[in-house]
Amino acid sequence: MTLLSIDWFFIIEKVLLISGVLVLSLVVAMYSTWGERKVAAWIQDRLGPNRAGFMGLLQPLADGGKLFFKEEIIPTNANRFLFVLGPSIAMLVACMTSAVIPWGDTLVIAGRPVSLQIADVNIGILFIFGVVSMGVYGIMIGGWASNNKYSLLASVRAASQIISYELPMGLALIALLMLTGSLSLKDIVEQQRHGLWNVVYQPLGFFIFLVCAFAECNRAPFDLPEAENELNGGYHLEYSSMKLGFFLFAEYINMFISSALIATMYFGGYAFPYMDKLGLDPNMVTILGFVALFLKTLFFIFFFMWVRWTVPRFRYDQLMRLGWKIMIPLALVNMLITGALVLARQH
Amino acid sequence: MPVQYYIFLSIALFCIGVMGVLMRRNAIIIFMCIELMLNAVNLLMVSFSKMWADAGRVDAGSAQLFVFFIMVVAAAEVAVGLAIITMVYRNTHSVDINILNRLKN
Amino acid sequence: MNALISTALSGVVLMFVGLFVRNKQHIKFFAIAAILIAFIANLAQYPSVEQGGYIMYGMIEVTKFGVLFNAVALGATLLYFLLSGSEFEKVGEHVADYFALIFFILAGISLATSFSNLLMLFLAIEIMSIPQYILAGADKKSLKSNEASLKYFLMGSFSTGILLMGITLIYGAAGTFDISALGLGAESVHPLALCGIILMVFALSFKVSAVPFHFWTPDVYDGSPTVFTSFMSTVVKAGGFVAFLRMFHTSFAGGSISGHWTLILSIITAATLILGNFSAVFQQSVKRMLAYSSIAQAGFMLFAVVAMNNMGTQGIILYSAAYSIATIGVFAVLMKLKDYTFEGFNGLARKEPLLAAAVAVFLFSLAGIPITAGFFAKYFVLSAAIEHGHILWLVIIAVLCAAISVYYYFRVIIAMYFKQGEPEVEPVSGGFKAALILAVALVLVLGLFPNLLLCWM
Amino acid sequence: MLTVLLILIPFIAGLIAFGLKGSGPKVLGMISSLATVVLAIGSWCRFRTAPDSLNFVANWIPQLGSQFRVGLDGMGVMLCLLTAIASLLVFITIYNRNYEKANAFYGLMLLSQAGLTGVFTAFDALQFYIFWELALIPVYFLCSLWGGEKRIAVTFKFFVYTFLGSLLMLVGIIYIYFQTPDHSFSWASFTSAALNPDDQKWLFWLFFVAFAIKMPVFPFHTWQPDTYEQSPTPVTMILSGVMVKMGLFGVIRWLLPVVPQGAAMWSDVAIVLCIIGIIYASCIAMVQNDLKRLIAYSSIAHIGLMCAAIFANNEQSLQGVMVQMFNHGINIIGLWIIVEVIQNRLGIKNLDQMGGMAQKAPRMAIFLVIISLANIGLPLTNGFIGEFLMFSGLFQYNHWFMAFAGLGIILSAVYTLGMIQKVIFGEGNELTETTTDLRPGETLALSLVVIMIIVLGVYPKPMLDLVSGTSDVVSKLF
Amino acid sequence: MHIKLKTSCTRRRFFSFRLVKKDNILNPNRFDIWSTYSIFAHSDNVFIGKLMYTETVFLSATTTPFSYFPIVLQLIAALGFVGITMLATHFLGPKRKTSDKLINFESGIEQKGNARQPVAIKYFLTAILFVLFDVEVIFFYPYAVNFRELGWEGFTAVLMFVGFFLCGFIYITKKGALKWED
Repeated sequence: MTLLSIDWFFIIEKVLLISGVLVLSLVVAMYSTWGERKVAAWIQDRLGPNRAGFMGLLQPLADGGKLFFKEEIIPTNANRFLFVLGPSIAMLVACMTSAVIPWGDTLVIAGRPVSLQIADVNIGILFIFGVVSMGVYGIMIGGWASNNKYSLLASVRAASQIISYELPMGLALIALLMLTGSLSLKDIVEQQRHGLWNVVYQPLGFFIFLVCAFAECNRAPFDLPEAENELNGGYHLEYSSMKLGFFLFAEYINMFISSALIATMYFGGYAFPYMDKLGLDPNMVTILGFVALFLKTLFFIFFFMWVRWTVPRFRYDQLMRLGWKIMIPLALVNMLITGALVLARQH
Repeated sequence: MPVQYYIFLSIALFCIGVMGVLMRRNAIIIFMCIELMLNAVNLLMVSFSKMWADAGRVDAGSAQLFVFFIMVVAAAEVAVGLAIITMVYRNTHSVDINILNRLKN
Repeated sequence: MNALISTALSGVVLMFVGLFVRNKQHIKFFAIAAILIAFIANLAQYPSVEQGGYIMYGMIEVTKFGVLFNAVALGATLLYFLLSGSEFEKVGEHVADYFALIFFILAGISLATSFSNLLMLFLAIEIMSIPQYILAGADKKSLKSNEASLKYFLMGSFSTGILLMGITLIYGAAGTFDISALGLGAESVHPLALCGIILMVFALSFKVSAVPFHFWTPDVYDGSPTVFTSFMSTVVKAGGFVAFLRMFHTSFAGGSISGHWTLILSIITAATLILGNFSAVFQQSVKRMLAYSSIAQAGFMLFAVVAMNNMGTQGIILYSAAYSIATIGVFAVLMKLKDYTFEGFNGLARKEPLLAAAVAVFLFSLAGIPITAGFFAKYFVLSAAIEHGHILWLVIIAVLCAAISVYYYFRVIIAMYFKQGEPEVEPVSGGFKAALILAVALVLVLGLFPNLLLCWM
Repeated sequence: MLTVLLILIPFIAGLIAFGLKGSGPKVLGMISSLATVVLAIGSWCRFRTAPDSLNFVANWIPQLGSQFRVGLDGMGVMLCLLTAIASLLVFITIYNRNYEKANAFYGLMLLSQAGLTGVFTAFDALQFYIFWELALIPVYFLCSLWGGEKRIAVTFKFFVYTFLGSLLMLVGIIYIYFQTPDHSFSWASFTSAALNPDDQKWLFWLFFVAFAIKMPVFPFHTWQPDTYEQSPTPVTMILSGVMVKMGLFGVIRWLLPVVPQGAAMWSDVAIVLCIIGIIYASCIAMVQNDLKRLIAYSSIAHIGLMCAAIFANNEQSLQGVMVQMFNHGINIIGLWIIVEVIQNRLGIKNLDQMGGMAQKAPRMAIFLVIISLANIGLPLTNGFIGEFLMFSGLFQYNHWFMAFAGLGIILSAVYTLGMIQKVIFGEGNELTETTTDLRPGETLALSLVVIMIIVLGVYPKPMLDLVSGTSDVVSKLF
Repeated sequence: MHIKLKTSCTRRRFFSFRLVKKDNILNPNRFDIWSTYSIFAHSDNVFIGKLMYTETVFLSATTTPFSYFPIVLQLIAALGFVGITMLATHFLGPKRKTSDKLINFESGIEQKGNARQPVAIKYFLTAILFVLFDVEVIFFYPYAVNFRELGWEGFTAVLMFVGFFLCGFIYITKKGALKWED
């Protein structure tokens, strides 16, 4: 299996897929900002952006373009290298997570099976877990490099929060792993395709994962690190132009990926009811599957926003108590109950 | 890839770690070098595990378990070590181990 | 096995005792009760191993030797608690936690006496080491304590790295972690294993502070709170030796290569003896002197490892008992004094005859004067080396060093008995005196009838 | 059992003495030493009728093949008697002195007596070693607590010297132990161990150094004059009267029979060392101004002669040495008693400041003369027979050695007579004017010494008979 | 310090990949899939012993290093995207720097002291506890993969482990390590 005897079609196929996924994530992220404002407006009974383009649809493009042309400011006291490194890592991590998510089943193009998953590795969940936990570097480095008290405080908060919620998240995933026996996301989806969605077996696990996902993405009600009124905007206080954009984008991409992940792990991913009984062309099923996954993901993105404008922000001590004293024991209990039930069923 | 590559890589990492421990003066960096040594060992352990598994040893998995234990112990050391370094820092406002020689006698 | 379980559980229990019991005296009683239970539980296992040991899950081998050594370690700790248990309060707030950490160390020691797998060796060494890093730094305000802790930690984890590399290389050569199946005593040894063994020797020497890997010892022992130095330099060090001994005896015994190891180890031993003794001579503080003397005593215990025979195995048990009891006793009295220098002992015999007499007996024991346990301890390790046959030069060095050791041990006796002075001594309780007399009695009884301990072997 | 009692009585008395107050320790010490003298004489009688009944064996450390094995042969009986008499004499002499912390003083004295008896009765090598060390500890404390100004450094040197020596011996003992056929420490096993000559070559030195330090033989003697000088005189009596005999005893009991080939190989070297020591010590003694040091050096010279005679390798010289061990002990104790008296009266040790004491203390002067002559080895005193036998033995071995050793006798006469002259004759000074004669206790002790000197000088046969058995056994094994 | 902590935990995850293995052949029956995950054959030993001394297959052919190749491609793509964007924004934006603009923003008031001061020990404690508990959590991963084979016996062992886990947890809680409101 050397690189010389490589299948070039495979490379091209993967390159196209990667570009597709990256563009998709960016577009979704961009329009999430628009969505966010629209949802907020809707919930608060106002209009939201409506000037740039139809229903303000060009607003994200304008925002993005503006970021490019803003002045790049690096404070004199900051560590220049780390200052640039911070947002880069945040963005990089956000872009890497999508690699193991199965966006759909296999397409057959010109007799060639083309998987809609960039890489089907047997440790998919762990990969995501690993990459996501790198994300804290971006925040930490960015906050520290700014040499600003607010930034530093925010980044320390963020780091504490993220690592605290990683524990219950990991435990919730262990319960899932006990059920599926596989860490490959593809397998997990395939199992759900032929059976019930995992949320049925793992309601508690789903809930824990969902809460943790909120905390991991620094989304309200856990958006302490960027609490505007106490921290002047948090760890990206000193940032401007596209570096600020990266931090913001990364957050939205993370939200997108988290939603996709929740959909994949607990809601069947690209599977939808009766998909194997419709008698459609396999390619058609695959495309429908992708659409199904996308819709589920959009729903969760909406859910993220919905919560943001519904639930007030937690206090930091409440946040930590929830994470350590409620989520961790809950996740442990969930794991043990899952294990016991699976064993009981086996015998 | 032949296992020798892994051995050489690990030994190289290990030696970098050892040199770091012996030459650096910053307690945190020394500590990171120690971690590097442990990780070099982990890598080597896993490669040996693979090597013996290929050679047909049925219990080659034990080396991978060993790696788990090394990680656990490393974590415990991280916890204790960082606490100690913090304590020293709070008292001396420095993590330079040369400061320790001042404390002698 | 019982010792392992009971000490580990006791550790956990004491952690929680600290949460719920406020009175520090009560915590001490809890600890003493726990160690008594562990001691009895350990002895209860003796009948089952009397005829021969057994291996559990390929990880732990319960042997007579292990049970006996655990008994010594637990007994010495019991004595330590009785003598110095109330000193814990002076170190800091977290008395129960200190006790708990000591129990965890004991769990590590009992693992070190019974491992049959390199994984367990590694764990044993780490379980023994990590709590020590904390104990060394327990006096958080003292810069010396901080220094000791940091130094010990850095050096300790460095040696852990080396130990692990050694284990890994041996695994690479042998394909197993089972110490009895390593086959390192065979005619030809894989070069990887050779490197591995050397690294392991280095790392273990580090843990038992053998020269040239001893440099951390004096500073650490000097800087740590005295009450913990007392424990670290005795029971824990002996535990390290047992790990060393077990590893070497099981894996290398009877092999044709043992000649090479004997040479390397002999050189280490000789260096340890010479350096430990000569450095101890020049110390002004008794605490520091004891630190160096612990290096010197380590040299004697290394004999047992070098000799690799039955005599050595018995010797290490007796040596551990004799050395631990005596050193714990000296430290216990030392802690009652304000001044840790030799001058601080001036005239102690007049002011506190009992304390002085006890210290004198302990120092006799450390110096190896007959009718104290220390004599037979030295006798056994020297016998082991002489029986081995090829290291007589080492034996001669050892006795020369033993004569030097008299010099610094007797400095304390001279100060106590032959010099005038008004030492500042804290008032000692009746319980303390009783425990001290118990320790003296133990030293003397073991010195007269060492077979009381060895008949169990 | 008799033998065990010889050890146990002083041991228990010593322990009890620590707890007594006032004159209790004194009385106890007297009683105990009297009892041991009686017992020692009793064991002498027993030895003539049923020697085997003096042996006692009990289990001690069976795993090691070590037993509590005590016994007495002729030499043992003689030395036990010497020990008992020596401590009796010491206690009589110092009965009127009041020592600070008398309980500890008497306790330690008695303990050292127990240790010494233990050494002389041990027939198990490990036990021998243990008693060897144990005899040292009380003496060390005695010297350091009640000694002169420089006592701490000096006695410490003494301790480290002897301790080092004995550790070397321990190595030798353990080595031989592994060579014994039955892995036992008993004397019988040791003498029957098949040691090859190469081993004996170095084993000899391990033992010899230990014994040589104790005796002391040149060049291991440097601790001795200082220690004798700094120690309180009662302790010096024990040291020079009994303790140095441990070295000689060790050579006869444990060195010659156990490593005979080694001893044969090195005997010339040993004798040369001894002779150097004799001449060297005598020369120093001649120019010595300090009374205690003078006697100390004379002791080195005498011991050197005895040691040389041991290595002369024949029955006659051995017999001579053993007799001389006893007699030298008696004589030197006598000398020390007089030194003690002088020091007690004058408070000085410097010979130049003395003189004319014959007028003020005539009894003391007479005793001094008799004892000194005995020390030189004048016929009809006890010193003669031993020296005669030793010289004839040495003569048989090598004329030249005999000639050089004979020089020692002449020199000994020179400095001893010089000392007598300086102490009791000549002009008195204001210091010696104040002196008083012997007190009853001192007179009693010195009379006992002189009686023994004369009786044994005139009729040495019982002594010779007593030790002939031992010398026979040893010279055959050798 | 946080940075260091994160290194150790991330590294751990990457390494733990190697233990977990699965058979990539899909089986339509999900309950049968489970049986194909037998990494460790059955044996009579107890938990740890079982893990250590039973037959194990590692890194089976279905997952080769090559499976990770697309991830490398994606990494290159992401790096390219980030790098180009960073460069572009560097050159595109205007540059009108003044010293006031380049000092740190502290709500408009004058800057006081250095920002890089030690933060509350609580954060540090959280990080340490995270490391410890996360490491305990990684022990569940191999167990979760194999727990069917280990059966109830393994389950009791894990219950014990969880028991100790909880002991530690209760201990730190009682010690007030997680008390933020003070």
